[in-house]
Amino acid sequence: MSARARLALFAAGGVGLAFLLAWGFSGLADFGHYPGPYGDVLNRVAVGQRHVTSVVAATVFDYRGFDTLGEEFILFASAAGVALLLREARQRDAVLRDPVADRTVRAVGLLLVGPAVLLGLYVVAFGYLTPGGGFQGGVLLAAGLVLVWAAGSYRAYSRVSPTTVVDLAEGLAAAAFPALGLALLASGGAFLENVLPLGTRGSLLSGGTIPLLNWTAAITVTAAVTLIVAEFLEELAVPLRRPTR
Amino acid sequence: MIVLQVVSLALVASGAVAVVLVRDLARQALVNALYGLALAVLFLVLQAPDVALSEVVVGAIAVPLVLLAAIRRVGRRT
Amino acid sequence: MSYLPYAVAGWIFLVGLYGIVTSRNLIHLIVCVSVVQSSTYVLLLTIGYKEHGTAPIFKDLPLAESQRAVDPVVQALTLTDIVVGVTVLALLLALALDAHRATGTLDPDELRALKG
Amino acid sequence: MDWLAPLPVAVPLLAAAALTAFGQFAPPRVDDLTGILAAAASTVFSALLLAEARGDLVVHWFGGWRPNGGVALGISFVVDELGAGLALLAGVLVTASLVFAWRYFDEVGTLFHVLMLLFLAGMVGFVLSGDLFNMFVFFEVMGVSAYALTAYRIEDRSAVQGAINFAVVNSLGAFLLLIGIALLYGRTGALNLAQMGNAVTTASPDGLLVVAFALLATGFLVKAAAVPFHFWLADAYAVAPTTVCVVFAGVMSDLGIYALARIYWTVFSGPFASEAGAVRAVLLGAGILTALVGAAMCFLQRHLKRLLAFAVISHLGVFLSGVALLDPRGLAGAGAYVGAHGLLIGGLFISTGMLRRRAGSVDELALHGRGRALPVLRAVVLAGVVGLTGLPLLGVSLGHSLLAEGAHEAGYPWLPAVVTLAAAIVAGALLRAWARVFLGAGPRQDALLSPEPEEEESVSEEPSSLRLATATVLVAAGLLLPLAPGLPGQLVQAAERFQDRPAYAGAVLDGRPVPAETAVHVQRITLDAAFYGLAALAGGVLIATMALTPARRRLSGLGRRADPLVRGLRAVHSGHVGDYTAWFVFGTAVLGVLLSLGVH
Repeated sequence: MSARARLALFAAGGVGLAFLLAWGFSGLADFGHYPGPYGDVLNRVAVGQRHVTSVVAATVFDYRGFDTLGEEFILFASAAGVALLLREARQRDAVLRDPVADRTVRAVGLLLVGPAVLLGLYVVAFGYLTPGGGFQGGVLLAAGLVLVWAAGSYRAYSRVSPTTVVDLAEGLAAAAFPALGLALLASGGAFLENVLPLGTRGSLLSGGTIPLLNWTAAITVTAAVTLIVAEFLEELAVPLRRPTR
Repeated sequence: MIVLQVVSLALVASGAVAVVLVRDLARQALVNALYGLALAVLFLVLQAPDVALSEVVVGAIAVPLVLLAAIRRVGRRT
Repeated sequence: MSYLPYAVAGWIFLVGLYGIVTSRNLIHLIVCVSVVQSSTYVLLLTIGYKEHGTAPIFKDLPLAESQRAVDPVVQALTLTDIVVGVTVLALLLALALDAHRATGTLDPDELRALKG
Repeated sequence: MDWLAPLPVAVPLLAAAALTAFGQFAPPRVDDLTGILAAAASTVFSALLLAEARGDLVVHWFGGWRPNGGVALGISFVVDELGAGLALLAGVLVTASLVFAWRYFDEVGTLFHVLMLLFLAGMVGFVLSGDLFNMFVFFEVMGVSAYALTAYRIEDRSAVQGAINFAVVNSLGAFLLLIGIALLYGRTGALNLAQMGNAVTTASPDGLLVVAFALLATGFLVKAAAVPFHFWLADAYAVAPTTVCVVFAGVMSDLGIYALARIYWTVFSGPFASEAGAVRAVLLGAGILTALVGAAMCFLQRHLKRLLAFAVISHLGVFLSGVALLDPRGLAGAGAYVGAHGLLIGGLFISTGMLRRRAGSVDELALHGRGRALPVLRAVVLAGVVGLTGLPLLGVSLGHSLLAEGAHEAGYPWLPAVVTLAAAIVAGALLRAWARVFLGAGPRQDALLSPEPEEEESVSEEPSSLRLATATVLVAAGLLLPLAPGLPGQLVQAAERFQDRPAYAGAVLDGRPVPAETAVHVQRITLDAAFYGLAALAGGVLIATMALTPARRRLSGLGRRADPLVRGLRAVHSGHVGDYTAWFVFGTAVLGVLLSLGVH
């Protein structure tokens, strides 16, 4: 198809799609008038049932914890997929280049590593009490690890997160989620059904399985994001080869 | 609807257009990061701080990182 | 005005698709895919919003207060959605780098080994 | 026994994670063994679930959050017989393909096996889930691993492009699912299918419901490769490793059709009850178009995997037609088709993989006569082709027979004839390729067929008996499946229960047992269906003969007259991801507008 024919086809479909969406959206309640009941029920019962203060965290790690298990494995699959697709750079022994040459930039970057890691840990730890949690904190932790790479050199980064260790951490943390689910299933409850004490509302040890799954998610996310970013950065560390055809 | 919501909705609506229309890859990555921040602001005024935080760490850290690495790899204009 | 937020979501969806259809570079195209996806974040969160609502985080509030909070479920869904978005983006970018390695181009007009 | 439900998903996930953690320290073959064992375990659990679902729906609430007063707090798996059957098929095919892949993917460490296990878990979770958003999550688990597996041969430019087209179009389909989910959530405040269905039972089919259904249906039809959302499938299946193709072609796309049927019967069948005729007409139109376009494109291919891919598209159109009848027999027919087809096409893909390893090519013309030295493979492939066409009592014949009965009941008595036409064209293409490769029949050049880039590989190895056995077992199982005792009656009963919305909702939300089934009388094959099956086979032989013998000149004369059509059809399959996106938007709009006009 020529660019013009493609655009015409899209325009014809786009008008129809716009009409459809408008018609569908017109059946929704007015903005600001969420009709419920799902969210309202959870807002009413979650704090009492789960002793955490963030209902979003209770939803993510308990009521809809199985979605989060799937989500973790999407990230996990993506890390494996990116490693598969970008394996060529990893397999060749090329001269590695440092991506950032400027020394001041490096120094500033290294200074940021500490805050990034601390912030990440904080966001993970208080995720079920305040906004934040395993995913957001995990990305921050991974960012801290990557800063070491960007500010230091590729080789230093390889020392901080050697693939062996990261793979091990990612695999173990990802395995922990279904393993915990199966253990709780074997103990006579449902898959992922909480049997741990719920603790005092608002304390770091509250919520039964929620903190456990939160930390599991944090480790998986940190490792998976680190692996993904590392694969992309490794692409930069080897010279580009001419295409074969 | 409060003014802040209307403003951030307008910002997001025009941000999306900007991301699509900027054809230079490096510039698009930058605009895309700003679009992520605009989304985060919208999520904040929609009372979704968790989601806003996610959008910030993804839109302003993770995505630009891989995107810039990919762009550097293939060259800015291909 | 009360349908403006939904209209914005629809707008972003179509704008992103326009970007994909007219894109001349795979990396640009992939970013447009993520723009299309961002429309679903906006739609989900606006559907769960309540006028004068608070975030669904309760410190020591009486139970009645909880009913003024916005919907936590759409927020949980959007969190998952965002993770899906970044993973698909990373995978697509990896594919784009492979395409570039194998062919030396990122132009969809030239990446057409599969025809007929 | 509801504790069984999470196992076929949790086991492969656990194995994939463990393989990532420890695979780097393990001796070789541990990845193969772990993969096969985990896939086999998942298969066994699915089989047990299928047996368990015979009596009643199996409902498992994750986290133990049972519904309260009709409101679901958590996520549930709701296992019916058809879903469990698909999970079983997925398990069997993944296990078989991992056996076939023994020792073949060593160069990437454990990555291949990890992704295959995640792919399996994604498919099984997708069919077992009773929660719409959870279905989306597993749709993505399945998708992300599938995109990566497609591009396994990263040095092959067509593999990478096929994967890109696959990933972009399927992601767009997933976004439509999300908008549909958001619309339904905004209306019902629920994500559980049963609860959503209850909330709209007596509602009138207004704009929101029609559009939500149109968007969800399109999202699933992208996976099921209905025209015009089918382009990605031919590209991806032509280039993915054979091992992966077995699973893609055998079961992945079928899941889209299952999901469409699932959401229609649990959510939309209430409000659409009075407008079912319009839904039926629109979906049937899409199914027939897909069956015929797939068949025509199939006939034009010489790249064997792409040829099989278009055959799959044509068959998906037939499955969609069966479901679209909105009748228990039609649905049961689609189920019988899917089972036999999955095993047979899996066997055929394995056979092309063996040809590639033996002769270094999957090009029909380059392989001319080179299969003569492979008598067993020749027989296996022929048996597979005949089974796919519909020899009475074997292969897909049960599916065809049930579908024909359903078509009569739904008032579309001409549907079996159309299906037969598509089957004859596909059989013609398959038999032509078989005769050319294994008998050396026909000329070595054929201008009618799409040109393919040469990709000779200098491998030549004896077919391993393990691989040959895998192909033989799959083809034999597919051929004999309709002879399983009691299968026809069970399928119809399962389909009737599948379409019983109140019973489903009662079982999920209130824990009520579903009503005991009434006995049904089903013939294993009707006289009509036997006739149609033989007609398809005869038509296929005729078409293949004409394509290979001097009569082909007459055929090419016919071809010249149809030339603009053929050229147009070819040009539309452009391999351009922007084109595919434009078609995607256009198709979504057409489907949605037709449904809107029909229902109102």
